[in-house]
Amino acid sequence: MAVNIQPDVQTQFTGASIVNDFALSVATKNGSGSQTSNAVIIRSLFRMGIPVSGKNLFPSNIKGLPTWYTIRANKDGYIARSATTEVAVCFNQDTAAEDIANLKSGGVVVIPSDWKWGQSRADVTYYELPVKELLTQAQIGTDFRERIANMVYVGAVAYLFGLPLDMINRALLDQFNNKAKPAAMNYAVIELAYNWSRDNLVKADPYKFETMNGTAGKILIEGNEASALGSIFGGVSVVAWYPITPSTSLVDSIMENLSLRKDPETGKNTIAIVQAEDELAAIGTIIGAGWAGARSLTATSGPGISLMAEFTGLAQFAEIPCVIWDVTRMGPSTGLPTRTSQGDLLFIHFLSHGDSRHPVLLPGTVKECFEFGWRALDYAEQLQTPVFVMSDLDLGMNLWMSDPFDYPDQPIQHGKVLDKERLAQFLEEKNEWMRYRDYDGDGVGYRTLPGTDHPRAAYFTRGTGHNEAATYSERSDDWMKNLERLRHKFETMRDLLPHPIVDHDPSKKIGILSFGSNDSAIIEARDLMAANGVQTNYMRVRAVPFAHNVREFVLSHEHVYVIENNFDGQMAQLLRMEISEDTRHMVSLACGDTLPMSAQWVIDQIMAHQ
Amino acid sequence: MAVNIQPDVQTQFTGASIVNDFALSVATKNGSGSQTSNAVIIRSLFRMGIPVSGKNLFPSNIKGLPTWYTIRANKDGYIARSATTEVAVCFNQDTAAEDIANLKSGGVVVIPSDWKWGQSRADVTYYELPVKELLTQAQIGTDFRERIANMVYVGAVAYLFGLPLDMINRALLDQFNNKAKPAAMNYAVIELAYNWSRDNLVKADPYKFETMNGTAGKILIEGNEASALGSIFGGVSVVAWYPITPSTSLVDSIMENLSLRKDPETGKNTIAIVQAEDELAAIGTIIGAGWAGARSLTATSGPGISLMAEFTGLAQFAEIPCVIWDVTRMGPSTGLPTRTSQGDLLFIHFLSHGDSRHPVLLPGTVKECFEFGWRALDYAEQLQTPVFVMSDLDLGMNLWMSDPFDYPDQPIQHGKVLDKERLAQFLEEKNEWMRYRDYDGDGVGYRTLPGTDHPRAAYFTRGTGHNEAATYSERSDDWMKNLERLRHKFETMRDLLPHPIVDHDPSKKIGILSFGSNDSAIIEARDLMAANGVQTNYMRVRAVPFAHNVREFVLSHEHVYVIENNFDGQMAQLLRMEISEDTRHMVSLACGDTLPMSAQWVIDQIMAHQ
Amino acid sequence: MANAIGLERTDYKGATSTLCPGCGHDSISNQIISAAYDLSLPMTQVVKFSGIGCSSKTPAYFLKGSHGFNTVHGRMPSVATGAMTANTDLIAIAVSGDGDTGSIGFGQFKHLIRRNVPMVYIIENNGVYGLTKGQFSATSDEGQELKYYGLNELPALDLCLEAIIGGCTFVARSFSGDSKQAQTLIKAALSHRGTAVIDIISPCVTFNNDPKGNKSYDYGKKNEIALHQIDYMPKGYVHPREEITADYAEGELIEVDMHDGSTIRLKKVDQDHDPRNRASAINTLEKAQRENLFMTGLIYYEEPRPTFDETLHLVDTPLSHLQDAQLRPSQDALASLMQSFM
Amino acid sequence: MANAIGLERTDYKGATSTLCPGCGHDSISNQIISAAYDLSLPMTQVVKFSGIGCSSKTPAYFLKGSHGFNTVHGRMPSVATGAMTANTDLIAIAVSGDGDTGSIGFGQFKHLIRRNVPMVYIIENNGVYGLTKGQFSATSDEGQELKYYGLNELPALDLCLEAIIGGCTFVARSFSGDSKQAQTLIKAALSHRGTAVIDIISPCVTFNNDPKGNKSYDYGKKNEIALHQIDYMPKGYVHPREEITADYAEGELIEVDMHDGSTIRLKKVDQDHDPRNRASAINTLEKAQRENLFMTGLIYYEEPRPTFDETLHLVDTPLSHLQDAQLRPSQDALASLMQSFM
Ligand SMILES: Cc1ncc(C[n+]2csc(CCOP(=O)(O)OP(=O)(O)O)c2C)c(N)n1
Ligand SMILES: Cc1ncc(C[n+]2csc(CCOP(=O)(O)OP(=O)(O)O)c2C)c(N)n1
Ligand code: SF4
Ligand code: SF4
Ligand SMILES: [Mg+2]
Ligand SMILES: [Mg+2]
Repeated sequence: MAVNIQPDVQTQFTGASIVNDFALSVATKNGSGSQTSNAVIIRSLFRMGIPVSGKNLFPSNIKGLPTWYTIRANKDGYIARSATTEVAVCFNQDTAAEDIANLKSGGVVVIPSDWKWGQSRADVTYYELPVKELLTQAQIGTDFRERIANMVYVGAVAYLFGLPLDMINRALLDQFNNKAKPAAMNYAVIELAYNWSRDNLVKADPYKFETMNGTAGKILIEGNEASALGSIFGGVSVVAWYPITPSTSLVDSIMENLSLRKDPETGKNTIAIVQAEDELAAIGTIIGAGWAGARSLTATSGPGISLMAEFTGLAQFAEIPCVIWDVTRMGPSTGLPTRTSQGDLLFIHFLSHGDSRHPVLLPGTVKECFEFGWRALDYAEQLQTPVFVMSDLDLGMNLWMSDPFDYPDQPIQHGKVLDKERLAQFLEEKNEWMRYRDYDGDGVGYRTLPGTDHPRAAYFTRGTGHNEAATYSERSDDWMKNLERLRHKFETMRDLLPHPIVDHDPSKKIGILSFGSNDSAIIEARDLMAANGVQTNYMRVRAVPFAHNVREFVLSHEHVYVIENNFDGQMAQLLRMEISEDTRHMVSLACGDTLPMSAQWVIDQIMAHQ
Repeated sequence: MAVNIQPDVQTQFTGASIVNDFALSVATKNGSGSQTSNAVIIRSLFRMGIPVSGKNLFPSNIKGLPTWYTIRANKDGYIARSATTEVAVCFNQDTAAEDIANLKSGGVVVIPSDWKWGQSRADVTYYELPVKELLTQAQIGTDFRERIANMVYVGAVAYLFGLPLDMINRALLDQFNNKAKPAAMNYAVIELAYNWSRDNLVKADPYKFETMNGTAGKILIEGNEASALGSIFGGVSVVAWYPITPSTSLVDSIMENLSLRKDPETGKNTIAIVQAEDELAAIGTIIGAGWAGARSLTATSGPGISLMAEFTGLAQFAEIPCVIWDVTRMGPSTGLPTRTSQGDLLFIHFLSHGDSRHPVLLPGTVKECFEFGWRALDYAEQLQTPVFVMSDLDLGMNLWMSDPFDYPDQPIQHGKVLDKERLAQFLEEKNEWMRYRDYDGDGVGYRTLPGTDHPRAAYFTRGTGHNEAATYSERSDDWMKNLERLRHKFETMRDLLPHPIVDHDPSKKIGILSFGSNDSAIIEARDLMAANGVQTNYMRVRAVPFAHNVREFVLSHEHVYVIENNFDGQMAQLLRMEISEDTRHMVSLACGDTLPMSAQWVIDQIMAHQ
Repeated sequence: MANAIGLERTDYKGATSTLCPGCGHDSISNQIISAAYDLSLPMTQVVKFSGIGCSSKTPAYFLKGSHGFNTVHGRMPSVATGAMTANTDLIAIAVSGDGDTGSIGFGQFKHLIRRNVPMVYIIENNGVYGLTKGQFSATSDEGQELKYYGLNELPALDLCLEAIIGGCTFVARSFSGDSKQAQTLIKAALSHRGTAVIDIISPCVTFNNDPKGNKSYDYGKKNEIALHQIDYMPKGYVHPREEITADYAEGELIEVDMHDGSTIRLKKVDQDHDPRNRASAINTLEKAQRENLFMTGLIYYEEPRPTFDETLHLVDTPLSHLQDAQLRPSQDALASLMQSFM
Repeated sequence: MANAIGLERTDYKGATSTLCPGCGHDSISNQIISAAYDLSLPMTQVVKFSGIGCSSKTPAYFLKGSHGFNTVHGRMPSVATGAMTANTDLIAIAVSGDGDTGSIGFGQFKHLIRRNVPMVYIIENNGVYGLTKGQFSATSDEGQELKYYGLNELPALDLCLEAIIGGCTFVARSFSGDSKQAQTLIKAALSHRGTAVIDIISPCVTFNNDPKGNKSYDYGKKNEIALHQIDYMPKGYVHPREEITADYAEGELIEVDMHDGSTIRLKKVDQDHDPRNRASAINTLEKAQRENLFMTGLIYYEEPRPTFDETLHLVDTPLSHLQDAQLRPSQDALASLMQSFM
């Protein structure tokens, strides 16, 4: 931990200061390079030991449209989106007026001095920065100006709220992975702005950052990178994808971390990354790969999922392992590609025509993104079926604080694969081998891989009706038998897949049921409600089909609130489908406002029904 | 009505005869031309005034695999598949043994004399026909032999069970649409076989056809042709499709009936029929057409529906009218293309990612295929959304007896379209026009068509976020407002779409809820159960989202049986989703055995639970 | 200055672009605007189509007076096919990207051409996926390197060659930096009956503008080889053609008469190329590919073959405007039908 | 008689066909069986792929000792791409139809070729959708009439031309009625490194066999023009080549050395055609199209370019057979990673 070299700020502020508990929102133009400056701020706070989270609200465009980056510092470790903003850094003139209007009373505005932003509010503090002048002083060339202008607010923020310059310098170096020159150039501007602020600004607000010990041993990472690492440690060997926001960075970080999977001698890859021509081809490729014995995955989002419907049915019915990551965004249709939602749940569970159902894993934290990353590949081979993992834009593309990830606690699971020797032995013992016969009573058969050098290894794979011996059949009895086995396999999933995380004290009457990235908002909301005497239990479902205790949880409360971030309340619909008892005490609270869920929303909704 | 010129059959049969109440199943090889002979039999029966139905069980191949055609004659007018077969015409040696084994005790076998069919049964009557000899006698050339061999059983059946030859002759002429030559050639063989039977066979079974008055004023038609006609009378103007069983014959009969929609002078078409390169292109084409002002439809089945998922979301979200007929077949995946199922219900209702839901019409009779054929096109324009109509292979490809179809009772509905004049007037009155504003409180806006010659007619259509003015927007409030309107539109559907057919007597404790082609089996089952003192109410749902009385029906019974022909009980799942009250009294009875539903199955299932 | 139908050039504009400053796509929007203005296109008769991508966003940025449809990624051709079948009076301008057309949309692109749906199909080709931040597309050049995504080891599709082989009767290539040529080709394409494909190299200044890359602005500026100097003369353009042609030696000047009465005049620069000759068109493109030459201009033109709607034998009134009486057969028709099923 | 690995020809058969008696597809299955038997292919190393259609059913009817995958309609190429990436030791034989490849699957077909996935891709081309009872496909000839579906007014795709333009390095056309040629081409294709496309005209006797139609058996028998007489000589085939070649005048005999050591020998019949010349290959096909000639044989051959798996720079062990130690990085690796996020 670095020491706080914060100079004493000259202040005219008298009231109690608010330390490490506010949200700072930076408004800029997309493509202006503000990621760097924001990353520098958030990393410095993290290094100061202050629990932080960053929410990036960016447009579906490459340059010029409004974008907001909200950094929340919270001493108690709450990392959900904060419903209020205390400090607004207004570096986008187009939105300045609205940004200021949305500011919490008593808040702070940091803004270039030469801007008009309409009505000024009496209840907020303004700090105006001479951006142009400072850049001229720093002799920044025109082509760098736009990007580096952002460093001006870094300097000002550092001074005003207490970010040690050495921290910032370290964070800068990380950002430019230790390239001294660009780091120095940027630092010069930060320092300039810092000094100017010190000499010209009078602190008139209560907000302060102070070094604390809230991040020791923690990591800061985006969900998509966690998923990528989980997949890499899960032994993925074929990745086929077609770019689509917000899933692209998942595959990107598999590429970025490919060194983990290069042969030390030859430097060659143990992962094939195939950029397909579209999502039909992407899933077709991983199905072919899974069939041939690779551990395969694709990552996509809504529109891509829609295009994968037919192939998903083939993989389920022909029983081929593969993993599909759906990093969800706001739909229907192309919708809002850069806004978050949990709106694909029902669709992926029932994906494809004709009585199709699929397992869906629901990671709620970056740690689970990693864990489900490797587990999904195991489940796929154990169940011989496509396994979906539903993350979302908020979880996948934002920075989250987390404990470090645990190394897989079990060896890689390949499920029931008969290689040459095992097949010989199997035939020895059973005097037969039928691809689609349920020998173990779990609904899962034994498969051979193409290329297995045994005269009886071959079987024919098809999406058409077949009997246990994998021969084509249109017989009603063969069909029924096969579908009954598949249903049995579906039941097997309830025990195998990750069970819910439950906090259940029978004495409490209110149950909250949710899943995925809403976790942080709910944790915070529960604490606040508890502080106000409203005690709640909490079950976070982590997979569909549901484990058996889900039903119990719903039925054992006077009030159950099913909290999700989509429009139709899809989790609640799935629950009703499975629970035939009276569920009028179960209220669907579906947000779907395009933003990550906030604790405030959860509290308001629940209180409105209590 | 023709008179029965049946000669008195010499018989050794003593017991009471069974008249117009048995099923005759003809087993042949696919592609052997038995359609003609079977059609001749069924049409003759129909003309005799005997209520009939025909179920064609054919393989997914063109020539050589086993196929069965079951003709059920039933004096009481029951036209569902009969669970038992009384008369087996075994003209496929590959299946003869099994066909005989499956025969009801006391049944009849009609079979070529020179065949081996394994164990002969003591409890059935065999009539052996010297097929080869008769064909030689009739001097049939080798290339016609296979087809015409089928006429031998027609002749025998005519004699044995009493089909007047003149009826058969008329039916033959219809089949060869009055081409005398082929008709004569076939008739010769029929007569030969008839006479041979008369001279050589001794009637030893109780089964007889007798002229009655059960079909006066009725028609005999396949569901797909009814759907095609409904669409033609509904004013469809653009049809885009990609061939797939069992939907192909729907588009085929639009082509066959195109004369109804040719310009009398020029002979040119008012319907464009576009064979697309796949189902993505097919739905893309009807969306473009619907957007531009045509009345458009596509017809497909499971795999095609899966491929239409992405485009369906676009049409729903951009609010474009089009109609999608899903003539369902057995899935998952390619499944059994020539077997029936109702397995796409859940999938099409929730088709596409991100909170998508769609109206689904559920015709239960050929009459409704016609009616929903034209109504669907109206609904699509009234609701400005894709409307699904879910038929199935049994309803679509089998012959059904029905009352003649009623001419549409209302003019064509185009919904809210502003042409040049109406737009001017609208602007006049409202001083504005916003494409996606809910002016009437029904969730449906007003649209203009491209090409409208008014300076303010243009708007931009997109699948991305937009505000009421159809401008691109990423604002949370715009998004929410739009989705709330769409949800409101969804509620509007409950009243607009066809309401259930209900037979509800509050004194009865058992309710049956079903949909689609199961109707005939349920009608028959109810009568039989009633005859045995088990009184039932019946609601046949005809659209999703449900009308408001569906809930009531479910809740107002002690026992509710949801009867459907799929594997997962999808209708029951949909009902549970909507009903939060205790539904443990609601039992899902899902068949999914690849065959049309029989009354016997319904009875067995219900009784097992009573 | 107002055009023949009394509209200013600004009337043909659309919403302000949200693309990156300097994006080649914005120039193309301007060229479309100018062409439409010069031709006095009635905007209410025009429809704009696109898929998804930066390029596909542009229809919102031109011809605000026209209906537009920003469809789904790669499947716009089918939507356009439906619309142009429903209303054959419409004039269609479609904009797509190299990913939208060459990757996900390749099948639909080829089938659109096979059907010869009447429309101008512009590919704003930057050899990269712009909107998803710079992945390679099917037209990225083999051996090309990108900062983030590294080396492309797959061969590039030549969309012009694909169009010709697929049966397209109007195939051109241009460069967003060559306004005059692009504009002229767009006008000519609008005069064509059938699918007219223009593959316009349109640099992505953010992700693929390294001067070393064949799709960069600098590369285009330096290496463009115009196959000819092209002029478009609207219908009724007056002056004795002979006179002009007289000045030119054999093969120096080619005049192509479009079905709408307009004429395209091609003056030889230094390449010998007759766009009316299929073999030479193919060879020109093959040569360009082999020798890595950036050749632009009207590459192939063929007497229009039947358009898709013609093969459907439709009534003259657009289907979208049929009277209900034409849409619904009579009561008697139904009655006699029912008879036939009895 | 047993082949080099001790198998009889019957060992290479599959289940009994359920196709119509006389279907061209069945002949092709037999030709595949013969080729595999002659080459002594180890069946356990072979994988069979297909889409959906009568043609796509056939992999069940040959090489019962090989794994087979009957995928979905038109999207088999992507499945094959995945499998051949997962296990580069496999030998792939894919069978598709003209609808499966030319209509619904056209995009995937072109992208498979662009990637050069090593496999033999056979199109059993009957110009019709057999399994759905006789609709036109994208290779149905313009002007062709069918009993039920009437007249086809759209131009036919030439899948060989499409393959060449798409970058395919082995492109052939044959006729199911020409067993010897088809067999030889299949052997040659199996010796090729990269995607080898063989477009085999294979009459649908049930829906498209009217002698007037270009895809009918009679038409093929009457009109097939072999571009050359073709022979396949397996690796290590012995006799002094010079001697033979000596007998032939310049251009009368072309010998193509395949990368596996085998040789294809083309004896001139009456056409002048060098499959190693891209321009001439294209012109030959264009000519065939123009003059409606049914030319068969090895149309185009090019020195193999890198196969798809090569562009992925994979370890030598097939990915499907990696040890868990190669699949999962070490505990330390994770630990130091975690450090970097602190
Ligand atoms: C089905 C689907 N998959 C992926 C995407 C994500 N996506 C949007 S645009 C695009 C590529 C655009 O590239 P191009 O067509 O070349 O247009 P450009 O942005 O380069 O102009 C992709 C992959 C999508 N919108 N829909
Ligand atoms: C997604 C989808 N659409 C449609 C079908 C129906 N279908 C099965 S085979 C086929 C066409 C087959 O034609 P082709 O590929 O030429 O094979 P052939 O039967 O002629 O050998 C079609 C349309 C399907 N199985 N899947
Ligand atoms: S990213 Fe590239 S293509 Fe997209 S707008 Fe920017 S410059 Fe244009
Ligand atoms: S329908 Fe045609 S393609 Fe299919 S099996 Fe019969 S002959 Fe062959
Ligand atoms: Mg691009
Ligand atoms: Mg075919």
